[in-house]
Amino acid sequence: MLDDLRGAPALDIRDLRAGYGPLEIIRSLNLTVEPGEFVALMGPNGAGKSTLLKTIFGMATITGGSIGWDGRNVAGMTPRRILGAGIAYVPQGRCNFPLMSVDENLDMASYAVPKGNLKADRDRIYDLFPVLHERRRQPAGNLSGGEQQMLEMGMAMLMRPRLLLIDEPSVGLSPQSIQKVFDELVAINRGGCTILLVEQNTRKAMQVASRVAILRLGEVIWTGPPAGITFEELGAIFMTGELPQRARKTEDSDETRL
Amino acid sequence: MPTLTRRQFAALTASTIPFSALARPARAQVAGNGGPLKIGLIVPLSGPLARFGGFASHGAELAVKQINAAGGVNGAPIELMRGDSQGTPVEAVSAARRVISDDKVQVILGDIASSATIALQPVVEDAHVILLNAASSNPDITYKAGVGGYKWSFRSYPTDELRAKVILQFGAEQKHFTRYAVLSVDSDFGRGAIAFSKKYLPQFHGEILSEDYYKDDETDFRPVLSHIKSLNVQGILSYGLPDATRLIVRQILELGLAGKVTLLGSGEFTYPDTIKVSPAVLNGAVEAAAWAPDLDNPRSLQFVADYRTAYGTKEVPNVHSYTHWEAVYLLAAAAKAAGGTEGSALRSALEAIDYDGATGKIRFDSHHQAELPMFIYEVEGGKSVEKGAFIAKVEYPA
Amino acid sequence: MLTDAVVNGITAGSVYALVAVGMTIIFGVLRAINFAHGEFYMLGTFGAWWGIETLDLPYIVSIPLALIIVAAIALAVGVLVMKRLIDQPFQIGIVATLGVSLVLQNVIILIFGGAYKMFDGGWIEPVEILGISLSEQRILIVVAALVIFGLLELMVHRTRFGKTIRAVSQNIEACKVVGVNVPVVVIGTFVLGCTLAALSGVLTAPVTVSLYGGMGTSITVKTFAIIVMGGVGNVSGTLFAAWILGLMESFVASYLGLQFRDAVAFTALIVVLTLLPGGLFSKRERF
Amino acid sequence: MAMTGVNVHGSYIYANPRHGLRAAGFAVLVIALAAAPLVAGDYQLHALIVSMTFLLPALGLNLILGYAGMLSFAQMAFFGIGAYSSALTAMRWGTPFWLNLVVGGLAAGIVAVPLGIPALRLRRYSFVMCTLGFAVIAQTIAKNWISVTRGDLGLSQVPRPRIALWNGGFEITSITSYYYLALVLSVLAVLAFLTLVSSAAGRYMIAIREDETLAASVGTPTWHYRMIAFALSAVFAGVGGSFYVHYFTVISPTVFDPFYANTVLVIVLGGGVGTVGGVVLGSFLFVAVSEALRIAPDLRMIAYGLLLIVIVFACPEGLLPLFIRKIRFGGGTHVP
Repeated sequence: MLDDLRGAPALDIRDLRAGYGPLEIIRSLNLTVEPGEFVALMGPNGAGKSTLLKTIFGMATITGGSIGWDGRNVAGMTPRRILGAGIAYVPQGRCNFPLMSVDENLDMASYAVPKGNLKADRDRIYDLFPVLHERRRQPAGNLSGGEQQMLEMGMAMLMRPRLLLIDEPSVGLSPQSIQKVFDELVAINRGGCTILLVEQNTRKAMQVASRVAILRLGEVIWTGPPAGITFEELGAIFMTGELPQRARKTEDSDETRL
Repeated sequence: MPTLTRRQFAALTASTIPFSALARPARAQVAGNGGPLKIGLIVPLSGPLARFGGFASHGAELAVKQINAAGGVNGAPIELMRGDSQGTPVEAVSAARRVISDDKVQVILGDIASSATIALQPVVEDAHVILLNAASSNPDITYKAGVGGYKWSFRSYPTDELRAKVILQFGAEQKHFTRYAVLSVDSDFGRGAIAFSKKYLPQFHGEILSEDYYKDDETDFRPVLSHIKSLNVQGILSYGLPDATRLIVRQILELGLAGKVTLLGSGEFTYPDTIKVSPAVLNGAVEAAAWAPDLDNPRSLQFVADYRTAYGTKEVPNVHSYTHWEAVYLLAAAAKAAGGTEGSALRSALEAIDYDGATGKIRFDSHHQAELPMFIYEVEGGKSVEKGAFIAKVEYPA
Repeated sequence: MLTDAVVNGITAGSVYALVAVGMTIIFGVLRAINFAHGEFYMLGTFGAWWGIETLDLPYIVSIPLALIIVAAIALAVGVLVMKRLIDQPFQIGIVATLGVSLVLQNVIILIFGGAYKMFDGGWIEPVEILGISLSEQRILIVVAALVIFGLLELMVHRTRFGKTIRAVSQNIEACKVVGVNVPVVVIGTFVLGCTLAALSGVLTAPVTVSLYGGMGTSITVKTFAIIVMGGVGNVSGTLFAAWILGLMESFVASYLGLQFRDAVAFTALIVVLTLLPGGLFSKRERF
Repeated sequence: MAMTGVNVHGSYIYANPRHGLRAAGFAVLVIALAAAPLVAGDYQLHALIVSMTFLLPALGLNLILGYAGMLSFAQMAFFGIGAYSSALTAMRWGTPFWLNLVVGGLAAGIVAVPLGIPALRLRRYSFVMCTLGFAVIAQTIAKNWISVTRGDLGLSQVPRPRIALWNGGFEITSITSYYYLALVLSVLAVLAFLTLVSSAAGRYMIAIREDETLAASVGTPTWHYRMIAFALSAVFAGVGGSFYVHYFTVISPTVFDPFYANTVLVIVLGGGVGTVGGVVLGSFLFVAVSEALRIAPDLRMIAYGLLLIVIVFACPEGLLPLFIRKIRFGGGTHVP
């Protein structure tokens, strides 16, 4: 269904500076993402991971640099135009319409980008997330955390994005829900959608991502495949901002925890 | 409530009141002491009372224009400075202080809201500036003026005690009413007039069966009128606001009370615009007014004509338009008599003035209260008919 | 007397309801108390009055004219002021709308003079229903309130615009995420809400007869009371809350005295809010 | 609903190093004000007195809104209660001014407690509604309790302030002496306010405002401190009302009209909520603006309304931050 989107151009962020009002959080950030990649953004609290997603989606103040997408600079565009350009965003925390039914929530998502017809759009999402179909008449606010997260991902998918920005999808979810959410993310990525993920659950993120980018103080300080870095090294980078001398370990050592 | 002593009443017919239009200043005199007459008009120009300030402002401005066109006073044009009181003591005092201090006015003309007027009294007292009030009804204003204390405060507006008594007397003697309901505005005017009415009710064998007061922006009188309907009263004593009167009239009509109850009191019941709302309801309505636009007096009729020329035929002057217009002429006459505008000379001239206004002689008593008549009008056959004028000398609490 | 009180309460409540429903949807999308709401009620009556007096239009034609004028003014206010209130703390909204209210009120005084005007139009002949005498205009108001509330319920739950209004009032961030054009919805809602207030003004003018610049002020406070009682953004809740307030006032005025009406109504309101902090009709506590 | 945007509160509650600067600014202002009668005329002095009269209820509102995070329209009801009780005491017993102030403040504070019990449980808009309703109820009582308040006639010729310990002393009559009385009162009020907000109670209030759930979870008795804030805000307003009534010598139920409540609201929100300097600045600025606009009586309120709109969008945190920023950063940015 999303196969036709393969070969979409890369996201190309250069010297980005951004934040909220006069407060600058992203300072000179560079990052390129190839089509079809699944990139996990990692870094300590306050590194600017969530702000980066917000900035790409046009919900923060940009003070410098560029965000290349589709061969044009989307920096400074409104979220609506960015959506139109094929980028969707699932923010952290509950981001749905709690007093509307699941059906209505999905309708809201398809209203904004009127491409298909409502019914077909909804069915597409219900195929993807059958659990939503069971609860389609219930207010979104009555759904479990995992169900709401899936609803929000479904709403984002309705926008037919080629790049999905998703912030902390596992927060507050049960282990089963987390597994389900990440399974769906992988499926979405396989369908051809590029994903930029912010995730505190480092283990999970490193399992699903094709590449990791580490942020510290508003800059990308290291990027590479998950296999290229250990948990200890991650922890050290979070603390000091420097990659320690390699004391190589087996990459899947389960006892290593952050 | 303060105790009030009896007043003497003298009923006159309107035709017996001697009228003579104020002689326009024929030629410029040598400017006297104190420079040109400067009047600070302090009335609500914004806020909920702006609807009355607008009338007052128009009246005073018209008088200034007319007097200046005829050569001014003592050879100089009158200057009018307006200040917005918003009907509150704070803003009234601020506005007054400004015109006193910056514009050096000799007279403050205002306010409409009694609480604002009362707050102005000590201010003008300290500044030795005259305060002429032509619209407030609180009895305290002149109880505490003149020999009562404030030497610089005057009021050229009849008191509500006279109004209340005259209405009851008319109701008893002409209409033989004994059963009344009260529906008055919730202000010192409405409540004060009813307090005075209660004092005179026994004398006229009347009783009040229900008592309601409405806020100045009230729009729904149906509940009260339904209640009144069930009480089978003859007259509704209403001392209220003209715009509320129209609502009351229309809602009386709605409730099928037309012709069953009669409005008595004050609220422009006999104005053509009000009668137009429903002649059926207003037939027999009795108004006690300090002035009315159809007052059969050449000076008054001329004023109404001039006013409508100046501000458009749709705007009928109200009582505030007239009193403020006349007050400016009164001040001009005082300035002329004083031969200037120096404060104490002006005050003495005002104390001694014997001025022919459109409604009668204006003379101030020892409390600086003008003795003014109250006119009774009744609606007969959809027309306002003058039934007489009443005048009284106010007796003050010791 | 009892039926009188009930009928009076319902008719008065219907007037409140029409004004309040506009404010409740505006409150829903902006979380701002529109202190200028009563001014749009006032502008409605002035628009119709102007049509009747200056253009010699019949009342029925002056109604749409007034609504168009008010919608245009509301659009200007919406673009210049209300749009900027999105995402602002609620205090900003209070000061801004107080400013709007001062400007509108005093511009009207400047243009037409402060003195009150008389409204000449409408159907004011009394008719008897169930032994109660009522003007045709008042019946029209009650009917209009019912029809408009029916339409609004449909709009809010069935139409795209209605759903976006609800969406904005539930979660502005989510609206941005799914690409709802929040400023357009806010301005649209504001224009709709103000036009409803104006409609109430135009329909009520024949029974309130007098109009003046400051006439909207007291409406705003009562309206505020109603939307808090009815639950924010709750359309049918607003109608019932308005009727309840109307009935409460009517009973106080009939049996206790007009001067106690506002105080008793507000006392009852405080009691209601204390017992049910989310209002009478909302599904859950929302503010 | 997610309310993004910059937190309007608390950005300018300064840490200790800046106390010196603030104290110096405060001292300069007081000295300048003390010298004002040398150059100002009666009218200007009167305008300053009005500013200082509104400063007290504004400080009270600042306490409940800026430090406890609740918007109250009851400020002017408390102002009126303070004015009435103080006027009645003075008229009946000829009490000295200081006692009238105490009576006014206490009366307002005492009334606030039973009102606060139901009201403070409510959340934002229901609370606003509740306080608005209270002002309406207070006005109705003032109008109908005729034996005490004289109803709509109001109380007039309220005694001027008598400065004495008990008997004798002297009466304030001239505008200059009123001015100094107002100045002394204002300085004392500001000092009392500063002491209060830097006390433990003040810190708890800020904690509650910033995050009520968190404050409650660490064991802060939130309701208790809200009640303190509410009652003290009433005391400030009551004392202000007491001064008001002895200056204007008249009080009527119109004191409960929205005009006064709106003025106080504009002062606090326009000057800078949650700051003392902002409220002081707001009091002077907004009275000054409203007086300056008297040059055009017809356009005055239109201009005032436009100004409110412009100011609130140009400096949503009030005017004080604008002033401070200019001083501290030379117009640069700041970190909230």
